[in-house]
Amino acid sequence: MTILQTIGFGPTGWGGLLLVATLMTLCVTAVALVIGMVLGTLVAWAKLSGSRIARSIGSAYTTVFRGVPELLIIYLVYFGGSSLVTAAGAAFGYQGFLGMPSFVAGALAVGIISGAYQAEVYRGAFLAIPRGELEAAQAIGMNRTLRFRRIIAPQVLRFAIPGIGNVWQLSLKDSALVSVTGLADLMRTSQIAAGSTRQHFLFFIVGGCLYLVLTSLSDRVFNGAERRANRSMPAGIGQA
Amino acid sequence: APVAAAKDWKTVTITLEGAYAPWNLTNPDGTLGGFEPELAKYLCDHMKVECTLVASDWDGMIPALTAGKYDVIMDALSITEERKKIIDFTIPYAHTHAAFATAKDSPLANAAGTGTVIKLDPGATGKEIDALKEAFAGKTIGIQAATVYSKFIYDNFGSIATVREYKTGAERDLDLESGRIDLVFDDAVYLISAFEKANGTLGFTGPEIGGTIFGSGEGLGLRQADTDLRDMFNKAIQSALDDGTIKTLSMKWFKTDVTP
Amino acid sequence: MDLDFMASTMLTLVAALPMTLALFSLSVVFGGLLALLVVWMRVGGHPVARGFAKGYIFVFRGSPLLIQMFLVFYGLGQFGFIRYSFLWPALREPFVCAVLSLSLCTAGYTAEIFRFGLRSIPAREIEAARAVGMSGFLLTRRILAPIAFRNALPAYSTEVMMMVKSTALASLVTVWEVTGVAQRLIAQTYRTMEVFLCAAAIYLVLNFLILQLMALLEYRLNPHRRAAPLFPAALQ
Amino acid sequence: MASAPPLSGAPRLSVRNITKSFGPHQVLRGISLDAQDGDVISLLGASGSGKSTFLRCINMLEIADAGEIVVDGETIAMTQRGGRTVPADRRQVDRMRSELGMVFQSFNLWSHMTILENIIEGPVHVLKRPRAECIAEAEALLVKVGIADKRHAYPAHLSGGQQQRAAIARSLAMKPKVMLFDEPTSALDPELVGEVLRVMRALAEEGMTMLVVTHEMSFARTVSNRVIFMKAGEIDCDGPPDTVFADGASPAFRQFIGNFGG
Amino acid sequence: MASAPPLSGAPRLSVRNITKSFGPHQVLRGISLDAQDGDVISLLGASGSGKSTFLRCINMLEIADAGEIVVDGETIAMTQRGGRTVPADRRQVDRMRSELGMVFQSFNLWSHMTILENIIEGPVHVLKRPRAECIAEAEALLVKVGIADKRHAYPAHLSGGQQQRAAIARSLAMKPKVMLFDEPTSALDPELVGEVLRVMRALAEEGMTMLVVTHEMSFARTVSNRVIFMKAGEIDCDGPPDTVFADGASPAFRQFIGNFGG
Ligand SMILES: Nc1ncnc2c1ncn2[C@@H]1O[C@H](COP(=O)(O)OP(=O)(O)OP(=O)(O)O)[C@@H](O)[C@H]1O
Ligand SMILES: Nc1ncnc2c1ncn2[C@@H]1O[C@H](COP(=O)(O)OP(=O)(O)OP(=O)(O)O)[C@@H](O)[C@H]1O
Ligand SMILES: [Mg+2]
Ligand SMILES: [Mg+2]
Repeated sequence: MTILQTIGFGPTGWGGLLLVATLMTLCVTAVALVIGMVLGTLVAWAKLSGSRIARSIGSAYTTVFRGVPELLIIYLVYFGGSSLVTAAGAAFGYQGFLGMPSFVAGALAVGIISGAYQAEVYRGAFLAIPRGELEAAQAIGMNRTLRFRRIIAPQVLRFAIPGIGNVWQLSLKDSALVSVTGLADLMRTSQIAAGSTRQHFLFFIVGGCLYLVLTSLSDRVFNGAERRANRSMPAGIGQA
Repeated sequence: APVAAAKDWKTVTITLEGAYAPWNLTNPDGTLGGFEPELAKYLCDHMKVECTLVASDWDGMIPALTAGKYDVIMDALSITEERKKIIDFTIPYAHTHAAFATAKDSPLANAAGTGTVIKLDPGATGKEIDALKEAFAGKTIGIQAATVYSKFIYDNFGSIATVREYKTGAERDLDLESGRIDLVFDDAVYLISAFEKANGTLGFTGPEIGGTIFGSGEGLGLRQADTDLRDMFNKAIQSALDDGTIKTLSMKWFKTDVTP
Repeated sequence: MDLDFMASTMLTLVAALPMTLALFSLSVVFGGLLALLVVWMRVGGHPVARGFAKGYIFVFRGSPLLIQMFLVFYGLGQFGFIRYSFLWPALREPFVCAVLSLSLCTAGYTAEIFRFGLRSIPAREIEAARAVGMSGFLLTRRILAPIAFRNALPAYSTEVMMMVKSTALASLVTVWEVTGVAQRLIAQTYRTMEVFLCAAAIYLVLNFLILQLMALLEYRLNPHRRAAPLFPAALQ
Repeated sequence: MASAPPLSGAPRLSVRNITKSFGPHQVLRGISLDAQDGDVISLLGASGSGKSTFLRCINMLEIADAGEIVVDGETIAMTQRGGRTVPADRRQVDRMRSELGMVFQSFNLWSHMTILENIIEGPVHVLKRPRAECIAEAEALLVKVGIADKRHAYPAHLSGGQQQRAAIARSLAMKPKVMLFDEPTSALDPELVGEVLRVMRALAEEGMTMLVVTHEMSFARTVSNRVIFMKAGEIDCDGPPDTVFADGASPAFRQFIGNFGG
Repeated sequence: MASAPPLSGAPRLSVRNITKSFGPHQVLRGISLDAQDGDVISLLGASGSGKSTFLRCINMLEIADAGEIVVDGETIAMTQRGGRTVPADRRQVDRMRSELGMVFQSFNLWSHMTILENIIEGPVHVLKRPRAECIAEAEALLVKVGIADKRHAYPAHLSGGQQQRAAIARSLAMKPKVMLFDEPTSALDPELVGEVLRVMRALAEEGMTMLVVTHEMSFARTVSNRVIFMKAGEIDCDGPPDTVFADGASPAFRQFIGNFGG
């Protein structure tokens, strides 16, 4: 069997499975990114707020979810969450395992982790906004929501785009760990193919290349966004 | 999990890794194949239950079993006392020998006893092993971590050779080819299939080692609460042993007989 | 929960901690140095160097470390010319390979982080430096690097925490650090959650300490961003 | 822009006994001031004497350590929280701020918006007025300050004087009752200074209250109806320009203006 | 600070026919200028007329589209690379810049360094002079501009005028042969303006060449020995103050100063 047949789309080729797995990885990461955006915004806001309690909660969140190995968090969300759902099912008389769907659990777990990273990105971006511009917003009587919506959010987004791109990369790879929930993502499918055919190098290289394809697509998106966001700024060094 | 004896088993979910050829593997179309899936089909037909085979990652298998996501693990699990504390096992459906392998052109090839089979009981050693110790002194031996073989290797060869533990057998075999290690020690059926991949450059050296020293073989893993399911499987396995099904499947997939 | 088991697990895992720390510290150092080189090529004027750096960052940031490590360790060994080269005695060693691939990977990320740090330097402050006649290495050493490092520090501390966790993959290449030992214990005992909780506790403590150190560094380096003035009458 | 007079002749803006320290350094040592409709008050003082800080305290960008601020007879309520003085009602502060315009010494234009967007931001989003109307007004203001051709440029691409004029236009677009100017002509050439002063004089005639930190003695003399000279965080002299600039003023003030014109 | 005169009476600084556009907008349309030792040249012009851009072109913070810059008889070599004009020899530019001091319109202090550190940065690291000596000189400069008490403060904690004075001290610490000042007194009160002008006059007497963008007509009139009025990117009139301020000057200039003093 030639290499092309092995990784192609024919009856003996793994192309189909790998393609589906790539899409799965993309979906998990995209959903996780959105979950992380919501959580990250809340946590960043807590960490920047004046309340000491909110600040400690925010710090605890970012410390724990960045500090603990991702695999354990996925375990906890998946099996912990499943126990909750199963218990709830039992309360309504359902016998047996209900569990969270693998996709939901995986995306939620990666999203929670991504939220911790995004919170730091947003916090850094907020601190990069020139103080004077915030004062100017206060001075014309913008209330907090308005200030957030009109002045802070657009600028935070501008400063945060490279950071979000970085988090996207991380999540893309964290999503490889959700295979413990039984989800056939790109990493696991490459490993299955490698284990089943004993062609480890071939499938690891193909898997790696598919990750790079995802990366280059997302790089394009983030670079475009960055260029758009920075058109009001004087050119600096190291501009893409 | 609260699932329990009261349940009458009509459907059973069996999980396996799907990447441990030839025990279990995945076909390019996504279906599962190999020794275990075919045996599972026989067992389920015999018990008249409907079985679903699900591939899952080894890392999540045990917690998923205890959480109730799957009912049975069928993934070449060796039965050991330590593991019995957490999950229950059926009677073994396979019992394989273990052996050393090395490159055919290595000076270590064809060590004393190559081609023979010896049987050892727990704790026992024999003069064959002493001969191997002499031959392998100062070499590097690769084993798969956390298998029943690691204790044997450490006990007998730990003091005279360098032992290197790998997460999977496949990676270890690559290192044998590249020359980072001199010998590997593993399940003989596994090694036979590895030899196929290596285009005949690898071969056994020294005797194949059987007997109860490596436990009582490979069984299905179940939750401890599901004794009824275990009994059902025990009966089915016994029947597969009795009617020669296991032997047939074994010859098909392993080219050797692994009947316990 | 079985306390005896947890205690003995903890002891086993802590015994593997030195290996984790060795992997971590070596790859942070080498990865950092490599990142400086890559970022220098990335923002420098030379088109070939810039292209190379872009490609480097793309590959090492874009693909999973697991695959990189596999290819570095098992892949290089497949080539005869490497096996017979002078590099082999070093590349033969799993530890060397583990540090090598961890460093290669983190350098990709760190280079990007440093580049963002450079990007966020106010253009006016660079102009002021140019106007006194600074350029090249002097400009980098006195103005660009200090400001960029300050800007990059929050993101860099995240990367350092990631490194601690990334060392977990080294067991793939037979370097048995904390996670590898934990997985081995699980395979022996099947007590997944207990063992992983112990491992997580170790990582959490380690990362907490690192984070505190980084936060202290950040605080020290940024007196100018703090609200209260730091010049009490005592200083004058 | 003449707006309804405050209740029963109360001053439009009244500041009572404000103090403020940064760490060990006391910048304001008890400053009080009443401004009526149409008052144009020049705030003079040496560099570092606390003028900017005073303006910033008035619209609460800095929270004064003690003292009271009263706008249109309404006292800004303060409260203690966590050992610090903070405004009791955020909404009251926001409302008050939208009535006080501020032109910053360092302009503080929003860098992610064009000049036109900077100007309509407040009217559209804070005052919730129709966008088209705001744009029309903004264009008129831009013509008035002479940078209509830069309406679609970003602040980073403007010269210093252009930024300053954009900042003035941004404040005026809010049609505030009181304007706080922090050196509104520092980056302008004489011709523009004249232009801006003319605009301010017109505003004064329409009854707007203005507090202007300035180093332009000619402005203090001719446009304002009151001059306050600050020295080391205190009011050193205070009165109509004729009186203050007359020889009767304090020795410190005489020294201050003595050097005028090098 | 009097330094060796340039070769054979060549001008200290000579700019020839500089042009510069930003996109479609031509900001400088061919400006030439010769400055001898001790020349104090005032650069006047409306906001947006290109004064800052001109100064920035002289020390190559902006690269002019065309034209030549000659310092001490040495032409800054330019070359074409990738379709853009760039300096041929970076080291030549660095050397030239360390001889040209620049005070920015927006100060541009390094925010992560204290004022003292800002001032000794150039002497210690560019000129490689002993640190102790530089500190002593910096302290003297700080006293001269009146912010000695702020030596350990960070720029963000200073008032506008204090920052401006720090920026002036930072440039002077390099002991340049030519100083380029971009509105060096815009944020200063009259007393300080007087102070700074006195410092500048002293420098002029010591033979330093100065190019000063300013809106202070009194400075242009009394300190400088030459006045250049820029209009829309061109030199409109150029000559000794007496001549230029006399009625004979161009109508544009008359209009420009006509409004002076509101
Ligand atoms: N955030 C701050 N932290 C510490 N000190 C500060 C801060 N802001 C201002 N100061 C100090 O308070 C004093 C008054 O500053 P302020 O900006 O009010 O002066 P000013 O009168 O506006 O001067 P200028 O005319 O130079 O703008 C100065 O000595 C300054 O150093
Ligand atoms: N980076 C830039 N991009 C685009 N246009 C610019 C840029 N910098 C300056 N300009 C434009 O060039 C013109 C001249 O600007 P410059 O800063 O030289 O003016 P100036 O004479 O210093 O004015 P001022 O007295 O207000 O400081 C202005 O119209 C400005 O909008
Ligand atoms: Mg001020
Ligand atoms: Mg200018």
